[in-house]
Amino acid sequence: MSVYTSVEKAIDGINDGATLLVGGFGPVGTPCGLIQALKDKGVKDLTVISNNCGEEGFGLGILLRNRQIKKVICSYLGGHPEFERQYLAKEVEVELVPQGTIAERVRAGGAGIPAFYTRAGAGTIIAEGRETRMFNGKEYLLETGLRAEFALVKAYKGDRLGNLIYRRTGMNFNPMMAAAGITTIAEVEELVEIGDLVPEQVHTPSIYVQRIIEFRKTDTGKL
Amino acid sequence: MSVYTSVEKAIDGINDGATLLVGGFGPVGTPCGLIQALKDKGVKDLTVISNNCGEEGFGLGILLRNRQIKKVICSYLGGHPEFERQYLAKEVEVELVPQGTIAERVRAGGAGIPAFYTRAGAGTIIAEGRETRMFNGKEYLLETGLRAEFALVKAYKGDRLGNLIYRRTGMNFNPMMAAAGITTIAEVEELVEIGDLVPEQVHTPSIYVQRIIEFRKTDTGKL
Amino acid sequence: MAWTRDQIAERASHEIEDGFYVNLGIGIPTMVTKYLPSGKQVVFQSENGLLGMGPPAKEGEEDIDLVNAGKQYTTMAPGAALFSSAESFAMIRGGHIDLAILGAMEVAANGDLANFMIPGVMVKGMGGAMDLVYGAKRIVVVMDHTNKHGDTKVLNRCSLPLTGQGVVSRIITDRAVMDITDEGLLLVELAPGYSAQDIQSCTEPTLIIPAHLQ
Amino acid sequence: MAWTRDQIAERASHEIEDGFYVNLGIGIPTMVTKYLPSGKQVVFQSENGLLGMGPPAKEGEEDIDLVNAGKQYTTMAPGAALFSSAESFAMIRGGHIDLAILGAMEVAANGDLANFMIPGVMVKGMGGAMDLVYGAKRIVVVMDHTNKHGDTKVLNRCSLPLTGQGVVSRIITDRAVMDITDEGLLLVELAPGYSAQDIQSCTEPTLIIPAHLQ
Repeated sequence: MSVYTSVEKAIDGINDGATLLVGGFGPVGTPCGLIQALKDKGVKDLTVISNNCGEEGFGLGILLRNRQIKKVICSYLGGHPEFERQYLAKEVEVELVPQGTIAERVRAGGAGIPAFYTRAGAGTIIAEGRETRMFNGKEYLLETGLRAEFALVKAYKGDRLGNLIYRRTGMNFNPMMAAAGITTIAEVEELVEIGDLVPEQVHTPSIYVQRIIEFRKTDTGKL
Repeated sequence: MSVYTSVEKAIDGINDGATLLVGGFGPVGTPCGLIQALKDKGVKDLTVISNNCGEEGFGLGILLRNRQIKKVICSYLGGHPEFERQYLAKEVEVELVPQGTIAERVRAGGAGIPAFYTRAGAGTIIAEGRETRMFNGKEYLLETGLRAEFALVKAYKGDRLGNLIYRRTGMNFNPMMAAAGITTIAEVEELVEIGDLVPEQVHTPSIYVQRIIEFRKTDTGKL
Repeated sequence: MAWTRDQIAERASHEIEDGFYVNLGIGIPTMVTKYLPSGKQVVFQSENGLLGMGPPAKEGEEDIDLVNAGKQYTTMAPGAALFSSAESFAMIRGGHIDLAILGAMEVAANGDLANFMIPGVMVKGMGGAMDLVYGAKRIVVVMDHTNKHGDTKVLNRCSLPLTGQGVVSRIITDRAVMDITDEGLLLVELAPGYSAQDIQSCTEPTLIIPAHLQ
Repeated sequence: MAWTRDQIAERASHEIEDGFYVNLGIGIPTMVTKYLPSGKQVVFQSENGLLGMGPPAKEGEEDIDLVNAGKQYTTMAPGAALFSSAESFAMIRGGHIDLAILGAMEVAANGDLANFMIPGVMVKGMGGAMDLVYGAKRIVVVMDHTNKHGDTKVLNRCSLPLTGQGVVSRIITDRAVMDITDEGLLLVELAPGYSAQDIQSCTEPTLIIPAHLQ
């Protein structure tokens, strides 16, 4: 675990063509500081696994508009006109995955489960050409675990060991993304000392976090 | 959700031959009040899914000694002489499952995942005759989700809606058992009002709990 | 006279029973929270990780860390719990949600639902809908009876990519309430000013019309 | 003179590097916490749901809700986190544990490990060991070199049911330290008073003996 003071250095090693797991749902729980650093660095051809690729002009939406993203694995494009436009114009590749399936695939990746079965998507276009299996007379899809070289997550508080606590609906995909990143970089609103967090209240145990940086909430946190 | 004041009534419907998911690891997180009620009721031929079937003279160990348990799905018998004796004498049927596999099978059951793959047990006697599959050149076992008609769990605090909070290592298997029970009965040390728990600190959301009963910690909590 | 969006939401609120855990989709479904009869203990789930969603946040009182699945600022009811998306969909997939009220682009008489894309034209994505349709114990669809071109959205077979097969139990539109049954599409209720014949004329499947609605 | 249990634990503590997350099995492995060199940041995982296990609880200061995987009363180190067994094994299975130090009944030169049952005689159960042996990045076994009958526990092939195949990297006994390598079992270190020949005579596989231990 390393504590960083510069977002620029915190994203060291994320280069063109990297695959990133990124936490956040809509405006909440998004590592805005790290994303801004990626924009400033100008890395290109990113593959991003994230529920909704940010919002118009917010979070991952910034990288999308700046044409730094090649492919997005997500569940939702709605309400994000630039994303819809790039998708329909085939300027960005999109793999649509049901939201619960993304959540579980990423969890499985971090949990050492190579594959599992889920009913979501059975009988729909996302099942086409896919391996399915019957359980109790119903059809399920085989889904594989997802990991990535880097995970970018956002938490409310984090300690210097890497334990994280989320606030309100800021948890969303962050805990699974943290566990599934080979190198997980956590942006926290407040960095606290080891021992300051209550063990029962920790949401992401330190073992999943390799880098941590304090990034105070600013107006970028508000849509 | 129903709030009970009598353990006797809280276990209503658990009859001879029932299958029970029971939380607890060693002495911690065990629903002792509910187990005592099962002893008093004298239900027989129980199938129990629990990591270690209690301890000698404690928790599920009481039902085992009283010959109320027909079968145990667990990962560990060590340090529980009566359990080892009954097993070697074939007086109780035992299905040994790796601890992480029990945890994940029960989680999968509650999460609507019919099956998943895990490496635990590959190349061992528990893999004999079982379906396996190669992922990245390594062998994994297919494991199925587990649910049961009843789950008995123990928490530190619970509110009248069914939200639960655990203390120290009292969480262990309880959250997954709660989610996998069709009827989940929670024994809590302290029953609090709706709104008394901090939403970020809830470990088991109320949706998983159908019955709750306050059962103050007594010396039965201590080995 | 067709029901307004608010009236559809109000009608949908009758589907909620005491003690239910309910997931509401984006749009009209979200408005259902406004019409909950008092005296019922109901818990709303928002699939981004909140159980116990309260009414929408009042202007000026938004908590920027607290949104619903439609990304609108919301509130928490007493007894709320917060958790990850994995836990949220464990709840959904595991059959713990009693009722989901969802929007739709098309519904078919066999219960098929399409609500996430028009190929080449519009792609919202399925979000959590593909998990919800198979996971929730009961699916009620709320929508306008016809699309903006005046074509019916209640079909013999969906033409758009499906969200799920045979999943819808009840359809509440601005003109009527219909149930998917083994025998076919059953007319259950009419909006004021509509006759059974009016509904049949804007509905592709042949309706089963009970005597009291003839 | 053979190493005592405490000396085995002390020797095993050298396997732990700065920044490691470590799981300790029941018995001698648990004693490793006593010998951790200062200056190393190490976090111990207890698979019943604790990351940041501290030393054993002092008599009279036990918290009855806080036990380790061996069901002994333990303590928490600063920065500890508590979680469910599912999360705990997600950590283990997912390859997040740097090192697991486990006991054994038998170890083979190919890295096979047997440590959970003697059919018809003794069954402890595998507990979390079957998950740990495949999940942790490195497995070190600590055990007596021979069993109570004086028979070697270091074999060409395990005779007991396996916990895992080809999983052990290093064996630390009361008499020696050995590594499982592609070429065979490599002698790494000797307890005081033992020669390489002494170890070979109580070890079934032919040892690779480096020059400095000849």
